[in-house]
Amino acid sequence: MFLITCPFCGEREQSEFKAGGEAHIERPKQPTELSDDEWAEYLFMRKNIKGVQFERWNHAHGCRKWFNMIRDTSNDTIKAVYKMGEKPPVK
Amino acid sequence: MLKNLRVTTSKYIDKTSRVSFKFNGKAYFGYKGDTLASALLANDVHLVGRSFKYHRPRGIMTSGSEEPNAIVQVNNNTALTEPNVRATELEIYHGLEATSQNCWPSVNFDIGGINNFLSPLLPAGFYYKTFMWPANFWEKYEYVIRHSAGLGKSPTEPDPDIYDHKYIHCDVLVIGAGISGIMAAKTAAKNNLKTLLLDEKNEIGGSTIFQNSKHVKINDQNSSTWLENEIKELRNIENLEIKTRTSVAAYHGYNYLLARENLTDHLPKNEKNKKIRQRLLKIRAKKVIVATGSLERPLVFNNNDRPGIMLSSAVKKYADYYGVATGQKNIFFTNNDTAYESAISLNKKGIKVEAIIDIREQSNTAFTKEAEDLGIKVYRSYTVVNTEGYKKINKITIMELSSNGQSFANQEKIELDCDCLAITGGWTPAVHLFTQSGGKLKFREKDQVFIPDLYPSDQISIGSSNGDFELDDIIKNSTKSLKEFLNIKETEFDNLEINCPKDKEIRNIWLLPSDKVLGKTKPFVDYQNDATAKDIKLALREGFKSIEHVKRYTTTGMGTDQGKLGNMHALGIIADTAGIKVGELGTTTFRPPYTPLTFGTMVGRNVGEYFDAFRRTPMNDWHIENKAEFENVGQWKRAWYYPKKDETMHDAVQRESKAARYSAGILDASTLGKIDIQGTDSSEFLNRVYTNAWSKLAIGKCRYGLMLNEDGMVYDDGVTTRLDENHYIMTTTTGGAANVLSKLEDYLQTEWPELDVYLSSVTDHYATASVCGPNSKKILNKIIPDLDLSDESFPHMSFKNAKIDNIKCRVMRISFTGEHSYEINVQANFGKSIWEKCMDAGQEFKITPYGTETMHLLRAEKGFIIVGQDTDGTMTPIDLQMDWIVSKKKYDFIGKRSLYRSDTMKEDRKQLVGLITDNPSEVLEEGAQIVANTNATPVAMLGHVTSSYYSPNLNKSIALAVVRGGKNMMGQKLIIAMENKNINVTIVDPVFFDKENVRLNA
Amino acid sequence: MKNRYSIFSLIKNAFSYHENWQKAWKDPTPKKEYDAVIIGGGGHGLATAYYLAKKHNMTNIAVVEKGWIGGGNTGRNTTIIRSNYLWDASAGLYDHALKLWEGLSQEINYNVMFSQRGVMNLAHNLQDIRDLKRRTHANRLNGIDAVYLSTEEVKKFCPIINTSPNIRYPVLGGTLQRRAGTARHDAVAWGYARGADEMGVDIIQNCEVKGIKRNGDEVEGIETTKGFIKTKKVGVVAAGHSSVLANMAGLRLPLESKPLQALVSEPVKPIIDTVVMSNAVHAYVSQSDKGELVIGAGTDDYISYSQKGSHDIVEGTLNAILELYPIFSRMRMLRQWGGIVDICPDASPIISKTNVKGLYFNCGWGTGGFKATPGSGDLFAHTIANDEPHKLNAAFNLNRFISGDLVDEHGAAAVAH
Amino acid sequence: MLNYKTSIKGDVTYSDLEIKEIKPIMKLIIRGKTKDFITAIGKNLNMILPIEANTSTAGEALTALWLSPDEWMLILNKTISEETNTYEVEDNLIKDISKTKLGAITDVSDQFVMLNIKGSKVFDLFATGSPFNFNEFKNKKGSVIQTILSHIDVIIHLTEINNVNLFVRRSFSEHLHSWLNDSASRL
Repeated sequence: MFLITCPFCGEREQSEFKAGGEAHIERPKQPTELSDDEWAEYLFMRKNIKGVQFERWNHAHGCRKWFNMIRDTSNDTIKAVYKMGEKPPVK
Repeated sequence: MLKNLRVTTSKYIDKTSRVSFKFNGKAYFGYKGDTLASALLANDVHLVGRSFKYHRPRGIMTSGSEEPNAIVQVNNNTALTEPNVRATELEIYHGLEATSQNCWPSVNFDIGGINNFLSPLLPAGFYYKTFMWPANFWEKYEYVIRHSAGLGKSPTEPDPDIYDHKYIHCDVLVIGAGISGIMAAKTAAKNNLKTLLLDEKNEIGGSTIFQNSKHVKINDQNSSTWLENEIKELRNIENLEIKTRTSVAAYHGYNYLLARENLTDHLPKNEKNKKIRQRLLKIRAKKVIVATGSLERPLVFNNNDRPGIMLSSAVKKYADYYGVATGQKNIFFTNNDTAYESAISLNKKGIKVEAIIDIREQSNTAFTKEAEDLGIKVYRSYTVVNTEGYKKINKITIMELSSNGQSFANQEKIELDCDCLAITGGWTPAVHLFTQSGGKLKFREKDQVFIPDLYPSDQISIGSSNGDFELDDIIKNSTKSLKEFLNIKETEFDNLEINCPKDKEIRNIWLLPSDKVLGKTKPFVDYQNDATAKDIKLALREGFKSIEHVKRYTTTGMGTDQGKLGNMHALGIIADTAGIKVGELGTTTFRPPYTPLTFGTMVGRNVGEYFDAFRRTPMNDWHIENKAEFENVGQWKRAWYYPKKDETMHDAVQRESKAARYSAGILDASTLGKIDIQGTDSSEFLNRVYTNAWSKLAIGKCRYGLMLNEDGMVYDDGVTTRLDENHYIMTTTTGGAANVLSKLEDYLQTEWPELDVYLSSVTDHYATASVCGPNSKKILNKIIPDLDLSDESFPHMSFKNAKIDNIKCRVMRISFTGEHSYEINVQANFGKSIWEKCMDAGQEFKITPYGTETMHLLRAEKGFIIVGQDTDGTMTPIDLQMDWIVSKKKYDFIGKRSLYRSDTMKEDRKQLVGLITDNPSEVLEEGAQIVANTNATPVAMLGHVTSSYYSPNLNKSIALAVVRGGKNMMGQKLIIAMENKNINVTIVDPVFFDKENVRLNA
Repeated sequence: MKNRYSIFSLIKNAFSYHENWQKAWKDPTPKKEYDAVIIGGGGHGLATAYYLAKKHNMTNIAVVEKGWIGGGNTGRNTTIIRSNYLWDASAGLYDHALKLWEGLSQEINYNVMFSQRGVMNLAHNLQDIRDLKRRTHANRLNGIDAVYLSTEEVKKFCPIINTSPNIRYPVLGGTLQRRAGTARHDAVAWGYARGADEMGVDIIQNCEVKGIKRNGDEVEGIETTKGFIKTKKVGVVAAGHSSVLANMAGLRLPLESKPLQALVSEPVKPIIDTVVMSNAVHAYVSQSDKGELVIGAGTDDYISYSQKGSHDIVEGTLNAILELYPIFSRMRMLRQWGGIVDICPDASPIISKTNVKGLYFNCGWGTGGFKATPGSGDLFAHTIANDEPHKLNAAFNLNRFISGDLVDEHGAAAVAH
Repeated sequence: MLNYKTSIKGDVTYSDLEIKEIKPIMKLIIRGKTKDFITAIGKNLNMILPIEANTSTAGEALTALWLSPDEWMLILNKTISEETNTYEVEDNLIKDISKTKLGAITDVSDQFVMLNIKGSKVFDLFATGSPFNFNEFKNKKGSVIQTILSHIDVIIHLTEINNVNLFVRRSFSEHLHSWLNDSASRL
């Protein structure tokens, strides 16, 4: 069970959060312009990184805010959290 | 002959408090403070159980949680029974009944013992090589195998005991209250840190507390005396909580630990009642200090498993702590000095020590000298090659070792009589929790131990769990580590004067040589699972090289003791056989829990009514009072139907449906999700999340919306009402409410942060009563006389604010049944009252409450879908023949792009259609498959029935279904292929009733 | 030629104190070049190698394994085998596997202890009933044995289930596939390894793949910790780590790797002689031959390769176990562990060519790969040998994520009305 | 008249613990992101919204609980009549905030049940089912958190030492109330 620092509420137990997968996959602004291949890239294809990954989390049972997290998926170490729209802190 | 072997007094045994108990049906007594093991030993009972595979007689080997052999069934044949309880951990209480397990008819005469003679045919992995013929016989072989395997018996009745959970957040957690743990806890707490000290035993102090050697001193005091004073002080420190009988089970990441606190297992039966039996502590510690001590290693030699063969430290503890002599003719067998220390202690209590067999060529410390001075015969450079005595050891054979330790100096055999053989092979740090936390070990060649190396979180290991075995090392190194770890300058242990014998040596021979060929011997490595050194060698011979392979092939370390005693020997024997170093081999993974954890403890109070939350509507009490049957919908309890006396569900639903169509019905729709949407971009937001257009919806109007996933599949639906220019209220399905809100928030916060929109759940704020039927208008008129209900003022798909008795409410004229109907939304605490008011007002029209089943039937007559029943995550709106709701004009909405993929555009996808049966009274089974031709194998399936009812309003069976290419198959005949028959059906339009929607405005 | 395993060989070897058994598989150093290399020495990878050698005469092949064979999900799963899948494509795939299971011990001369003790799936709400009936009908028409059971029949088949109508989510019915059951997971890997080894396949352990070398759109070989191995065909069967290997070849896959946990109780005498699964109150349980209750938990929602999951998941599973089997409250958990499962968006696997010639992927089995082991190996071998899928795995291609032709085994969405 | 009826069937007292429903209480969710919004609220209510996470501010008539950077719960300090659900505060806020497009005002009076729990064992009670670390919270009067208790979402507001108001969604409240009592009876 992780101990996660919500950028708004502070340190909380993992049970208050939901994970939302890889971060910084922007929804295409003009989906109709995309080929089936390109749309599938957005929809399904994931880096699924073993190592340092940028991902989204939601403080579902707290402030309900989404935020980003940098976490090493090989050992579950959380490196940083930052708000949506913010640049990832340089690691 | 029954002997009492309680030879000395002990301050930990309360001799004034006799405790009677039964073992294998026979009455015994012990004292308060005894474990079942110490009490049995005091009564000269050594034979306690039978081993897993060969059913060999086994006795008590240890004095703690590492016990592999002495496991018993407690309270057999009662609801309180428990299998596989370690006699060494179980504190006796009045009324305790324990029995041996894995034996039949009795532990003294066990038919299964025949396996011992068949053992040449049962080497490691024998079952992989046989039982394959005839091919269909495996289940018969398996039946026999299963019945001879297993240990104790599962309870067969529900558990009457109560369990609980407790979250604890502390600055420092200290695991293990031996001398180093006590020093750590005291230091932390005195430095203003909120500290928790846990120990699995009933008393704290570890093994130092019964240390009595004159050679071991702290500040010139006996170390046990010194520690007793420390413990006295400890009890008065603020910030420090001490929990005994508490075993840390698991050490997870981020210093999250689980511990089991045992609260009543040691109490007499009449005192256990209604108290919490065990509590799971969920501990989040800023810092963790692991002081879990070390486990004594046995020695691996032929027949090293007989009752009466015990760990040397256990023999000492039974004598020093419990005051019990484990034998009257004791022999020690050792590779280190601790056996001498134990032998001296026994000797001083008048317990006879016949000899010490030492595999070392020499040793010269204060202990060895004292032992020899006391006249104990020492055989140096000797090893035990065999033991005798079926149910208890009575003789050993020893031989002199050659200098390399792998063979013998000569062929001379010496036989020695004994009734207890105390063995020690050195010590293994208890690094289980450390490695569970992700810690990495390193191997110390000198004494062949794995010790902590890299810490994955804020923690340290101290004491013998860190590989410090001597008192001076323990105190000095622990003090130093604590200062660094807690960032403090000094501790009260900085200047202790410590005396203890030096220059101790150990000689490690993982598998001691035998005078027989290995194949004829039984040198056990894993006692419980009967894995021997020759099994390990067989595995290696067969190509199983990895330690994990060996472990799995031989089952070494897979018993209930998780191989706490034998794992190191397994590694050592593998390393020796393969000619590599133990350190290069690595360890096997230690998996949680450290000691087995009761399911009840894991679950706590999350059983029975607290297994999962119940959600109830404001009208729930009324439904109960009116004998509704309930249906689980997610966590909600929804009224399903309201049977009158003797009515079946079918009868009730037919009655309810007719009432709703021909007079008036009322439904509790409070469970539907309701999301309050405000902000200047609310219309744009709805445009993006629903498939249809919202900008032009007039204030006061309602509209049905369909929401897709980004993959184009229908996700949720519901009616959304425009309350004001920038204010909407959205309804969702009952089951989808939470997910829809979460998904919408996700889009708002991450994809469209520029939109000025706020979402708030108001699901629980409103109670919703839906009144439908031709008389609904009249009923509404009675309740809200001042509301203009004319079609002009209040048409279908519109809403009005209203007041009922000074209470504000919202009334929507929307319909899921096809009837003229109203949804009254009122603040929840008035919900039941509104409902009753509707019932009163509707009495003259025989207003009939209806449940979800009738609601389903009525909407099916109208061809309205239920998301999750008529859709399954693979249906697009086009598949549902709801093209009308998919805006062609809108540039984008969630899921739009996916509708234009090559497969989602195919004409022959499954599409929603209606079905009628040739025989109008035959109701189809929901889930039944639809085919065109039943002759082929496999039968090609075209789709399935999603909803099916007998319609009282149409007097025939109707169904909704999805059928491949169905929308172009109107009027075609198909077959419902049931197990015993085929049912002929015709594809029809899914709207069965009132296609022109006349009734909406009736 | 290896000596065959039988009761006779066991007796014979007993006389020589079992000193003369041969190695089950050799421990070769890798050759410079192979006709094909399988990455991943789990059940699926070893089965692939076995069938490549046996059915397609490709014996100059190797299986490379990062650790020890069978040490990934093969050795970590709850060993349930069944084929009662809803969609035709899945039913075809898993029943092909089940048929192979039925003769596997004899075929590979290694007792994998396939025990057809039946698998029961429970229904706890009305939508569960619809879904299970739908599946049962589909199974029957696809020639897969499946029956729908009433609550009373559920109770009769497995008397220890709490079928009281007064529990939070009462058992409303269930399905039973009698041919389904369990097998000994380790034995599957070992048996296939022994079989493949006998036909000349090199099984190379402790050999981690560090790179997949491409020459344009073709595979050239793999970089490993034991050196470069040249080959024109690479089959990746590295459950959990599929994306990592795909990244080495410059590909992305529609996968997320998540923790999946399981646990066993202490062993007890036989108490449950079938496999019971429940989706609604998420728990499944069976009892091993050794007597341990084998309990499967769910996946966490975050990506992780740490082989550890959250305690909440395990706790939730045991809550469900005690809801359905209150008699197990005093039983004790002996071991818990985690694996890494890679999950496709449609919860169906990928057994497919890629757009790199000679590079094949077998992945995305999610929580249910063990049951498919023989079938997966057979079909993947076919795909690699012929550079074309077999008709049974044609639907499980990578293109489905582009065209939208998913094999969506998520089944019904959330209950909603 | 319509009858006002909450979901809680009765209050129970234990030796070191008292669990009591407070009703009827007006509760509003107020949402907004801009400075103008904060200013307008301040003027309208004559109190400042708490900006710091996990805190609250209290005026004479009202208390505002921080829920997220753009979300607060506003509660009346006194109970109101059971015979109306019209609140002057709400009407004024709608006029000054919603109508001026500064933010959103949503009535959630019955969305949440408010339980007052006080006594020396309050936090022992929570420790049986909430993973939240109350060590600092319990000494900081006015603290507010949203967390989980027995798997159910709750908002907890520390009004005095060993005295909290707990807010739980109405549909869960009967269940949670029963769970709290069961737990309290074993402390």
